[in-house]
Amino acid sequence: MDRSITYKEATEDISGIITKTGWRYYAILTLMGVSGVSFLFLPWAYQIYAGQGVTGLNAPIFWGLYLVNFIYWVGIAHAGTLISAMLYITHTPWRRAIARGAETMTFFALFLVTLFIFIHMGRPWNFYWTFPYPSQREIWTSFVSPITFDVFAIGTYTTSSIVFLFFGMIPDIASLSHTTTGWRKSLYTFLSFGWRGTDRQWHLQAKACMFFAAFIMPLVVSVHSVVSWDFALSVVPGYAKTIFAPYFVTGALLSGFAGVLLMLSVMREAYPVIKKYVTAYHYDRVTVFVVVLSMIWSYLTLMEVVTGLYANTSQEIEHLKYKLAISPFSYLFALMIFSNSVMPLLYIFKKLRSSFIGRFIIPVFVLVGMWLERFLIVPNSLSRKFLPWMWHDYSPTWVEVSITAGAFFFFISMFMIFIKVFPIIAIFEVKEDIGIPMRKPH
Amino acid sequence: MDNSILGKFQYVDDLLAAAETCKQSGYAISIISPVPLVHEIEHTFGEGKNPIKYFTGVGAVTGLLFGILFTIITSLLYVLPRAGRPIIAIPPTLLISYETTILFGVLFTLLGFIVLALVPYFKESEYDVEIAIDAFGLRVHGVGEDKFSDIEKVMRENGSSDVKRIEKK
Amino acid sequence: MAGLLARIAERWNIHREPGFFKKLDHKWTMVIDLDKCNGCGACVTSCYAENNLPVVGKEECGVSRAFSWLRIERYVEGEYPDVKVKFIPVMCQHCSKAPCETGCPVYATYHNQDGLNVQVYNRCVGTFTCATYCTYDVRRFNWRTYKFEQPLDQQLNPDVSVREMGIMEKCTFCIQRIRAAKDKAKDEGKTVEDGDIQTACVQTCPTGAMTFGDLQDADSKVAKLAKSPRRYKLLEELNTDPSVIYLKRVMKEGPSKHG
Amino acid sequence: MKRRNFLKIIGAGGVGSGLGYLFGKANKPPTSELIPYLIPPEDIVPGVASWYSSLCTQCNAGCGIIVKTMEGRAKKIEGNPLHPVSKGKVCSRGQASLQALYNPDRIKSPLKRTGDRGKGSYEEISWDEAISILSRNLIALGEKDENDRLHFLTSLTRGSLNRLINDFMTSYGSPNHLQYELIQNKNLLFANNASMGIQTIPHYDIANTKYLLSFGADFASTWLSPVNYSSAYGQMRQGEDGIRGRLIQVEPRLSLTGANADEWVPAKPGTESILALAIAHLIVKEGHYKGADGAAWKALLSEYSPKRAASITDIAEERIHHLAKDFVKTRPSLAIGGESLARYENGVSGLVAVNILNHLAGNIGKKGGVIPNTAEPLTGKSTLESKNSIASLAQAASDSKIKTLLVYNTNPVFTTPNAMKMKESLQKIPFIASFSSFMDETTAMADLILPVHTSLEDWGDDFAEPAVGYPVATIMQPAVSPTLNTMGIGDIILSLAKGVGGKVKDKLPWNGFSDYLKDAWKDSYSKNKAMSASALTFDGFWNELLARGGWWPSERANGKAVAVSPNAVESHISKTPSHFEGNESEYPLYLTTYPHSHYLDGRGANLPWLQEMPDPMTSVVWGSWIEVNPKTAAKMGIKEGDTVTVESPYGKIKAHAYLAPGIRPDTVSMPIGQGHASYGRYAKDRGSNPIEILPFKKDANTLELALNSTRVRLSRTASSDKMVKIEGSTRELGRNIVQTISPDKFNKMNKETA
Amino acid sequence: MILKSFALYIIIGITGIITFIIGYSINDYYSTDRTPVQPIEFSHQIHAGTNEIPCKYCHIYTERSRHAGVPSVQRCMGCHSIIKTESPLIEKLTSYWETKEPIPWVKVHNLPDYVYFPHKRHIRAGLDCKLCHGDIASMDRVTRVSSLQMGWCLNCHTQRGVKNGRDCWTCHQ
Repeated sequence: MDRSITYKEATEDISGIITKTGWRYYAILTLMGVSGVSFLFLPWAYQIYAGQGVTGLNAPIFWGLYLVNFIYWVGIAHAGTLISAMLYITHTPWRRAIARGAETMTFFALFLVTLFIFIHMGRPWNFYWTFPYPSQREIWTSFVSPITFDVFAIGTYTTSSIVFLFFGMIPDIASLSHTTTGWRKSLYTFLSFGWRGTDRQWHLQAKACMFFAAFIMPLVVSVHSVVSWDFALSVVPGYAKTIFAPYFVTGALLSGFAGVLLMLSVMREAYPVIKKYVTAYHYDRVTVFVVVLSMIWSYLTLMEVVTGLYANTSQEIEHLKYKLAISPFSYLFALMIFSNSVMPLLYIFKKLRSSFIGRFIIPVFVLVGMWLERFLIVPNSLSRKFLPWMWHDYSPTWVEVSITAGAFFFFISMFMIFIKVFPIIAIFEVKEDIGIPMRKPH
Repeated sequence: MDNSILGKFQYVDDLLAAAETCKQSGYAISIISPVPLVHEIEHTFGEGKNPIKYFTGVGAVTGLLFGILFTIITSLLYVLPRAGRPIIAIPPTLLISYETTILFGVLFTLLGFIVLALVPYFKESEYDVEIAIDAFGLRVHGVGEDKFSDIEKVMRENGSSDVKRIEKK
Repeated sequence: MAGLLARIAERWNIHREPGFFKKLDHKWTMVIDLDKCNGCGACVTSCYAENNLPVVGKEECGVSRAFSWLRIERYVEGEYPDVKVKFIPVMCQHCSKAPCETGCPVYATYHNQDGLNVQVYNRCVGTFTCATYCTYDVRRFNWRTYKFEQPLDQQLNPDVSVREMGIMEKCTFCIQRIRAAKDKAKDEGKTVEDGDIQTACVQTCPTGAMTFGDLQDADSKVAKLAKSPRRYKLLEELNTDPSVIYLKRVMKEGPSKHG
Repeated sequence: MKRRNFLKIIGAGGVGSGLGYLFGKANKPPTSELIPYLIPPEDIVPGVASWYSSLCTQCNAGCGIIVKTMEGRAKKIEGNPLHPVSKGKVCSRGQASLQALYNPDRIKSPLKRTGDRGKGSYEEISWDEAISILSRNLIALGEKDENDRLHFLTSLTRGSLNRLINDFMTSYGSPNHLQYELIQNKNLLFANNASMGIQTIPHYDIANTKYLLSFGADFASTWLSPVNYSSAYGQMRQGEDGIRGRLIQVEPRLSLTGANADEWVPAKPGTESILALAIAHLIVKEGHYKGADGAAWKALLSEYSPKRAASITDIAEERIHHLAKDFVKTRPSLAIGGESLARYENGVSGLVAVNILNHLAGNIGKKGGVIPNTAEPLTGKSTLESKNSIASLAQAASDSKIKTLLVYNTNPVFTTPNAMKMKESLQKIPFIASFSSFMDETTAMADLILPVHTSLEDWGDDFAEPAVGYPVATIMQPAVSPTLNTMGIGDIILSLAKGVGGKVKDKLPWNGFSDYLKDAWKDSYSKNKAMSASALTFDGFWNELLARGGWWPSERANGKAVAVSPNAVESHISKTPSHFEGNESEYPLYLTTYPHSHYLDGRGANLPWLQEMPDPMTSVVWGSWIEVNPKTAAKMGIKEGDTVTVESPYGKIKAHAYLAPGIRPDTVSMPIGQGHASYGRYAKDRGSNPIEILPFKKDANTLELALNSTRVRLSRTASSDKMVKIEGSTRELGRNIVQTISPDKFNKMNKETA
Repeated sequence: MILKSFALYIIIGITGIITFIIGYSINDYYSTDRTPVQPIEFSHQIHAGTNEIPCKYCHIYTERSRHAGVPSVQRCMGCHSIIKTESPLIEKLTSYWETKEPIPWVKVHNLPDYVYFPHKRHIRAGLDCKLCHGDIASMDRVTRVSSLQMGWCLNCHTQRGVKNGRDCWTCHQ
């Protein structure tokens, strides 16, 4: 971080992102918003009207792209909490400039996660039956079901993430309430809740933040393990793996970090002013994480295959055969390995870390690769269950593909709206990063 | 009647020096800053109290108990056996109560923060545009009419650029 | 206080019982003699007629959405001329430790005191978890609102719900027949006797390969058949403890030059 | 609070509650109505089922069924547990007859042709008009003294309906009543008569046999009386005595029965009779036959040495020895000859050979063997008497010797080869009237269509053939009142008799078929001692009859002794394998056809349940296929599901290849039943009909069509249509899904428990 | 001030939501047509009350079937071809009978299709019709007095200790 940046400059730079809006922004936002609606919500409405029959799901393959997207977005959500919570606890300085962006990703990713749960349901209008609430029917929810675990885990995760995100924004919002005018001022004043920036408030803020971080840390691990238990608690070959919890968590973090990298790179291109705050140093740090996670992931993937082979049961062998050779999508396995194991290794070269390849190409590969990982696990395992008579293939239909793509557009448009309302870089933390102005060296 | 003085500083060292002087004179002070000065203040004045941990603790315990009881009691309200498992199944209870512990812990912490740190300041409005950006403020509370110039002097001596008086009815 | 604690302890003990039931009212069981089954498929059609199963058409069948709750699987061994063909009817096995029951978050599938794996259509929200967990792939989903062409709808069995779109369903061991038999027995002041209940498939099976009854009733036909040394359960190694018992097919082992 | 704000809140409240109210209203299910009966039917309690015993007419086995009805609608069909043929069981086709009743494609009222013949333009007319059109036509024929130019073509009818039709035709003055079935048993009747001198199909006692040698008899799906034989099969396998009967299947294509056999003997198509005679040769040669005419048999069978047979049939010599030994040593044993044998060009001789086997092994008249029926059948006329065949009808039509054709319940346009030119022949008939429930291919040629009741709405009776060692009569009574503007076939004929007048009216004075039926049974009751002994009065007998669903003697008498003599069969046994059209170099593969286990000869193809039911051997639904051995397919580069052109010297059709290991590499096989050009929405334009490309070949004795009589060649082609099969994989991969136990262990186990 | 305006919007929003729920419930509970107008103003009060005709005289299938059975037009005419034939309501009935049309009664007690409620079992268990249908004999036009919701059924099943009364397949199949 360039220590010569003044506080004033930082404040103006970051609030400039919020307030200075060009026509290109509106054009892209409109495009994304319209695509989001027409690719995500219109097909979904059609699906609700016509039934799940419009998807490519069938008798043994009951879980397809929607579940893939569900896990995928849970994964994307993970980096945000990891960066803000774990790195907060360890007082890692470089988290400050990127934490807010990552948390925002978490928030919208979780929104999509919830959406995908409802999209994949047969009768989404009855979604509230999955929540435990008292009713005249006297019936609650079954707590042995991993889906109920999901409801609680993701409910907790979403709540905590929202709390953490908005809680962290209060000082910035308060400061913005002084520098802006019009509706923004009203909004910020309301949302700042009486933040004044006194020493007592800062003190309590730091303590509360530490508690939040401490609570959210285990959630990072627990949420994705719970999601992995949706699969691992069954007996389906390819699902019933003890390795799934760490495998999913690692994968989630990997995809999350890649998502953060890509998000930062795009933001930097869109708002060059951010380059001052997110520098090659940040890429350097984050990419190290990506390399480590990628290597752990590669190991776990290897173990997933090897344990299957080693089990040497017909079920496991046939499942692997299908996944690696027979399935109409088997070629994607090679692409997955290339994207997740090979591409991130390029980060070993320091020069590449903040080059164009490092900033854009590799993260895109990892994001695609991690999606493929889920795609190769979810429907493929169901294609080779216990009774060979019921072995069938799955191919997604246009509705599923469109909803999958629509989710990305929707995510981007939500994100674009967000950065125009709230500071995407935490102002006070950046200031902290610049250094507290002391007359004499401390 | 709370008459107070707000002095703005460019540098934290100056501010802390002024604050120390004022505090030694027996005034209640508060430091207003755009960035957290937790570490620096602690360095100067020693560690402050942290009442939020009680909220967190109560929240976590409540969450744990809620998780356990809720899971067990709702399964007993309409007994429907599943998959040969006991009606009161322990692993899910642990898992659900784990999640509710976190959920309640987070919510109670937030509540604590709101109650302790936000609500008391609702009516104060001395937060200043400059302080919001790059100035550090030192506010000295309960300054009598007569002592005003003394405090102002202390601040000016320590490098304050701007000192103003705030009166409240 | 002590009383309350005692009550809690009592409740605790009852509800920590694995499987919950000390004794089932009945243990409905089907025994299928694979040596008698000739794979003709009469049972499948019978099931369609009894349980209001929709006909989904060629396109849906082509993507494996055929609706049969009961299917006859055919396994082939060897190549010409040493071909061995084996048939096995597979329907919901009504597992005592059913994987599907764990999956459902809303209690739409659970185990009742007759040892049956219950599917409650009107409670189902369609999370597909049960079907994914099912090791026998016997669950069927209402992918669309299936229409019964007029006047084919006049054939619909009024004792069985017609399921709406978005609902999971499966073989119920013809619960409507079980209930009707219990109802009749109650009218006559008796309990259900062996042979009173025949599910649609059992009733129609031309070779008499299928038998249905209460395993807890020691004199019942199924109880006797279940003692056969030929008995086995499908995918027994998964420990789902099915209520359907198969009797092994009698067949020469190894290649059969002369059969 | 400011007034404006207050108003805002009030406004929000108002709008909110209004929306809530409307949303609630929109969400509410509509009120439903409660429609009472005007006059409550006596025997109907809403919500409680009533059962009617009746007869299944989906095939010719004559199974007794019971029909569950609720609120006057048929809901379910089950086998009549008292009935000796069905024994409380019923097959898929029987279940699906509900869908014939409630089929959306049924003809709803009488139709008169308006456009060109075969173009499908009809107008609805009233029954009075329809009957009068037909009777005017018949009167006009009579006036021109062309009474014998009237032909009546029906499916196999037995019992009172058959008598009624015969009465009608004889009194009208035409001898031309032809019963036609594609899946016929005339060859079997002829062979039995020629070899054993019995005129009915005997009871094949599969239940009690211990060694069943089946020559292409697919009794699990279609042969003669599948439900009865299936139940017998179950008993044979796991009967009370604990000894498991064995089943050996001789056929080129593994049928459903073959799939259940302990041993499959894939003889070359057309050579099964040679194999049977070779076994007979061995039995005589090795001295197992103890009869007085042993020498004559030896002479007759001398040229069927196993060695020669082995080269012809492609079955190893020692295997023939083995079969002969087992067949004669295992007691009781039974040989049966089924459809695939009967459908060769020399079908009769194959069936005769099977009878010879049974005779030589001493199986005739024994328990677990062939049991001739004890009494004469209850019905008068034997189906054997008819000298006509569908071929002669087509000939007569093309010679313009037919002026009026009445068709009931049969579909010759679909079930005859193109080479026979049935459709062209029908075009030459001036007037065709069809009595049919559905617009099948033949009905589509008709000038006048009189829709008939389905079996669940009509009266009738049937005398099961084959019986079960004693005669069985089944009564068909309406389970539901007619749903459409249709009439029973018997009622139509009786009102036609009134319309025609004269002798016909005198002969058939009844008002309705139910009266005719009742009188016919009154007649039987007075003549048959066993019947009159069973009830005091006819009314009592009749009520009992309707309640039980039919009549059969309570005790069984011993069968009469029959034997096969060498002289009788000499002229009927063939020395060479059956002939296949086309030369081997051009057409390398034999084509065998078989009735689909659900559609039979195509009549079941319009029932959606049957279309959706996977075929037992291939799991194909909603279409047809051609079975090819994987080795053959690999040679030709054909993959599963590929569309191939099947070309015989007489035409070509398209079909999807199904790679079945259970078929000889030199043979391909196709099911009959699909490929309808009309016949309702479920049947139309699905798959293809292999009969189209068959040659026009007849059995020399019975003039029946030979269906397994041509060679074909395959070539790959493109098609947008896809084969849909239910199966994923049929390989078990050592997962122990269908567990097995060896027969030895099984027998040992049985001994231990006994 | 700014705080206040935001608070106002929030209050307005919450008010909207709460009143929406209230409106919905009003519709659900109070505005539902529990007392629909029937095609003929048949009075149970006169028949079952004043004249003390037993329920099962007209609802003949009650003890035999799932359905209680709405009386056939013939059964109405059985009495009313003699009694009170000149009343305008009976003339309406007679016109239905003469045109051979059934009377389109409006269902008061309507259960969803997936609920199997056997009248027979409940009557044979000795339950009074009034328990669910209320005091029909005092109603001029029939009103639904019970909610007919699942909780209502369960409540009775639990209180009476019905064997397997809380098993789902008891009522849904």
